[in-house]
Amino acid sequence: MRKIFFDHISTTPVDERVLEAMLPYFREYYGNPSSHIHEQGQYALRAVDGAREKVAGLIGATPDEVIFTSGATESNNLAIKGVASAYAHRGKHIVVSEIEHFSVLNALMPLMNRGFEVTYVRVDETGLVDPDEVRRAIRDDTILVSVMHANAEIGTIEPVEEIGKLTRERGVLFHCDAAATGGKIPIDVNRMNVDLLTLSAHNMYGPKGVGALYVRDGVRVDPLLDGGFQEKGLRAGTENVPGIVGFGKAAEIAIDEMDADAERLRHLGKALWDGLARRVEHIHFTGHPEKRLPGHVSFWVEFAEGESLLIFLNLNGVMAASGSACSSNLKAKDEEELVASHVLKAIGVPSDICTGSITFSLGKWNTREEVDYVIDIMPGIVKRLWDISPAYADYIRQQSGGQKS
Amino acid sequence: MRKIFFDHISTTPVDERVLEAMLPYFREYYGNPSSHIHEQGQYALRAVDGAREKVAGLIGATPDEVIFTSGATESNNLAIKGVASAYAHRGKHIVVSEIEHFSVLNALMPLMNRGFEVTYVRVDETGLVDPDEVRRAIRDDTILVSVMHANAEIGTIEPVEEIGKLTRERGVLFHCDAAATGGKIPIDVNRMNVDLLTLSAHNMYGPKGVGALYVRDGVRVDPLLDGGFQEKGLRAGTENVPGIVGFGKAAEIAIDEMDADAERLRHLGKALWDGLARRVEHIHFTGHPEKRLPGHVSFWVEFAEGESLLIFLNLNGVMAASGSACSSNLKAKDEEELVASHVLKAIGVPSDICTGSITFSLGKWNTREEVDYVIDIMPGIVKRLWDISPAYADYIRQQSGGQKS
Amino acid sequence: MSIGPYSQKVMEHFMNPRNVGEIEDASGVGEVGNPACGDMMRLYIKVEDGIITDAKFRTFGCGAAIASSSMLTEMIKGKTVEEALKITNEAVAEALDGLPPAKIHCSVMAEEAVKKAIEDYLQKQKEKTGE
Amino acid sequence: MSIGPYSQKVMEHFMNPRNVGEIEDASGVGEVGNPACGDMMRLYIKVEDGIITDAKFRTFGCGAAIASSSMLTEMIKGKTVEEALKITNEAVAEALDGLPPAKIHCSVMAEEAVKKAIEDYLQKQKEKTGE
Ligand SMILES: Cc1ncc(COP(=O)(O)O)c(C=O)c1O
Ligand SMILES: Cc1ncc(COP(=O)(O)O)c(C=O)c1O
Repeated sequence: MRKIFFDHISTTPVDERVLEAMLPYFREYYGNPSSHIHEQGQYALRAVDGAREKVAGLIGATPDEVIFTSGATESNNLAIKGVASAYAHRGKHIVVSEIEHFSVLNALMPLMNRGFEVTYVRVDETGLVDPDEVRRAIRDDTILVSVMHANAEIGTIEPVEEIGKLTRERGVLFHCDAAATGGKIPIDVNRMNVDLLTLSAHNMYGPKGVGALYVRDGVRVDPLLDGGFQEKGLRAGTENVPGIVGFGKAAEIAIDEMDADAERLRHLGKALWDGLARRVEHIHFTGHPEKRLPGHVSFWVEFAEGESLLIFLNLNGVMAASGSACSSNLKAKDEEELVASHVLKAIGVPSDICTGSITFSLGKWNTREEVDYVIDIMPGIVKRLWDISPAYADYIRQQSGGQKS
Repeated sequence: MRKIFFDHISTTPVDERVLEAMLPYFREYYGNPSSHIHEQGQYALRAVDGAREKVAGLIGATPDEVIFTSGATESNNLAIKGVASAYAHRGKHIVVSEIEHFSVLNALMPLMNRGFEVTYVRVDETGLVDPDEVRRAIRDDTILVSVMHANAEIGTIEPVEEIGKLTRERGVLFHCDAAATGGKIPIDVNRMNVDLLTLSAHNMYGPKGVGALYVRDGVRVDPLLDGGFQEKGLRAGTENVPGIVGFGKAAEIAIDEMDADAERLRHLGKALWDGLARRVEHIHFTGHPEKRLPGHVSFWVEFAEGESLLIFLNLNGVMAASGSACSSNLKAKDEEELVASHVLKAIGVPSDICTGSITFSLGKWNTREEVDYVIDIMPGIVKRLWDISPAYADYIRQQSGGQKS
Repeated sequence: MSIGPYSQKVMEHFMNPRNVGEIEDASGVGEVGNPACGDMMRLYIKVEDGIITDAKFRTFGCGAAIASSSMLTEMIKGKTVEEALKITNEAVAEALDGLPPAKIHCSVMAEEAVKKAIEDYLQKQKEKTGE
Repeated sequence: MSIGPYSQKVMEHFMNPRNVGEIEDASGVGEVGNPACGDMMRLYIKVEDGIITDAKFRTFGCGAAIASSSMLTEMIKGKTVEEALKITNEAVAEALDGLPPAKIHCSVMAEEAVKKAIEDYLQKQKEKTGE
């Protein structure tokens, strides 16, 4: 059976060139960058610094402003908690959008227990944050605004430049979670006026276990992990050298290929969107129709439950996600709250006819043929679920003027 | 030139079998374990759970008690800060040895700013913690004792079983940093009576960027990284799947080969120790002569500065460390405090004739021939430094009854 | 085949659910859940001489919910009303070779559905007798 | 060759330090640092007609300390006392093609050593004149 991976938003395959770049750092150059009096450590140190330049280059930063972490979750936690701790004397108010990733939203919880206040800025039905709402939310004691670059579940790209402009005017720090966009669409920390920016390697054809936090020169962040003097003292712990090298290589490749890839993905995404719109009844697309991640198509179908759809898709070789990867985590203790994601709620999706959106997120190796295949199988899968759905039966009865049995 | 890596305490080469086990998770199985409705995610989830069983097996724990982290520094921070936060209502006193790694000692700093008190238990001149001192340090409001399994700089193995027994008696949690011992000497969390234990993959022929924290069933730890529901909610963030798989494989190999390796390393270590004792004048070995890590030989030489020794060793192809890897990190802001490590100070090494110990830490692929080579070159290197040392010149003059010029 | 977090048995029932549909002249109907919470199960039973002679369902929900419904209908067919009332969610889950922890509530729904359907049946019986 | 954090020039001076030793009838001696702090430098100068005609050193310390000492002796030889007093730590570091940030203090030591040696020389001169 053909296998079609349409779940690049949860993670991406590692580019073979990235893996090739990493391999020597498992085999020949296994040193610890902190033990760099000798040759092995020196190779490792140079490799890390080389990767730092590349990652900095991807976002228009200087290498000194890039802190390597274990991933986007850590970067978000470091940004939120680190700024909160370093600037608590100035104020204890933080503004975020209501559709931030859990690693931003949940990082705020311990802060709220310590007296911080949070204003959640609403989004419209396409998932867009209104910069004016951000402006209104900023108070005299606001120290930080955090708005993501793009939302993974619904694909909407936020107006971060405008938000950056106004936070700069108001003298408030601006953090942007770019886990979903890094390496996929252009990022320029200066044009965006961001002070902190989260990147994730495994979302851009790099390895898992590595991320970065851009910290603008002069911005203070208290470390989350105390210990050695790595990463300018902002992130202790022996560096994940092969992972960082892989991240660097992924950044280098992205700089070269991002634009062409994005163009292709935009076309494929449009073909998928249009095909589904034509072939699947009762489909509702989520997110903004134009301001969205290239190759990202998200939607929900009335009377069809998300997980069941995903399982049938998988039985047909198609891998997709139900919104954010977390939402499909069956290990969660409290499943109830995961059913309709906070993102869907925020964009006003009616929870009585929708449980879970489907996110098709395409990657650089997906083809038009795969898109056509998925368009072809969707109607049949949806039909199967409708056939056993009590609500759909009621709906049909209603349409034909019948009665609920 | 031959290259001899005698710095396994700062990091180890990745075992080729470990790398082989990891590779499929970069290439074929790149899924995100949280997105496990589909096949890719499912492979990833199973891989992580499989590794968890192996790591648990290495230390006599159950898989549910193993939390994967990004490394020993994170594990130590999670243990110290996580327990402090979860048990602050019971008390705000923590007991640690004075020779803990920076990732324990520095993790205490933010706690002390929040009202925690810390008692530092002294070590004797061999680096041993006296369990009775620990007993005396425990107060009614003590919630945690943290003593490392072995110290990386001087190799001393601490009496953790005895400490575990008494903390258990006193109803105080016991955390043990086993970053330097995991996979090298046997660890049994039940025999040791530990409640939390730190492991590091890259110190046992596994990859960098992965570690684990053992958390005994029933012990509460507040997370450091908030976000998704990974690792039972104790450690958010997409799992470093290939890294975790590598860690699992390294654990599996260690279970099989640790005893034989340790035996060999003990012999090599003894040969190195004896050879240096015979051939190098004014040498002072550090740490305990018997209760020490296999293949670990640490010492300092009067009138010979550590970094210079290391550079000359490296020029001769021999890679070693100056105590903890941090101590040789020239990027540190405050170099002064790094000169004589806190460990050397703790064991009473006179700081006016010693600057920096040398740590030779052997690994499973080192040979007797390499040991002999190092013994051969050491006297010449030391002599070279003495020849330009003013203090040595004074010493020689003194010996011959002369005067300081 | 087993897929995702589910046993082969769950998948088998998910892909080929038994007894999907409605019973025109059902003796009792039980409905539990609510689409807003992600799942809804509607169970129809036909009772003759105190024995459940037929059972059908429609379910909106995840794989476990559909499989639990399907398994439940198989389990109650041929049982007396009293026997059917004793079916626990554990029994449903066990018959499916287990469910992931987060999905146990689906088997609970199945248990509740049969209880409600029988309640409905008994209520209707009472109404009939009362007439 | 460059190794670790050091430039080729530093390594060259570290491996083959120039002017190691003592000057029996030194005109001035400057000692800075302290082994407890990791480094100690002792500089001997010979001054004739206000010109430094010879310089020797002994240093205990890291690679940068040894290289800075060696470079310093090369730099001051042939200079007048006044010229030598103007040598800055930056000049020493620059002559070595740079030092890592954490090692700048080694070049500072070198600057201080020459100042102290000259001070000692001037002091001795005064004492001589004073006699
Ligand atoms: C926008 C965004 N931020 C952060 C994260 C967290 O990433 P990770 O799990 O790799 O730490 C995700 C992952 O889905 C994301 O989509
Ligand atoms: C005993 C001990 N604990 C913790 C650490 C920190 O390990 P890492 O830098 O891999 O996080 C080290 C590293 O040297 C160590 O020796």
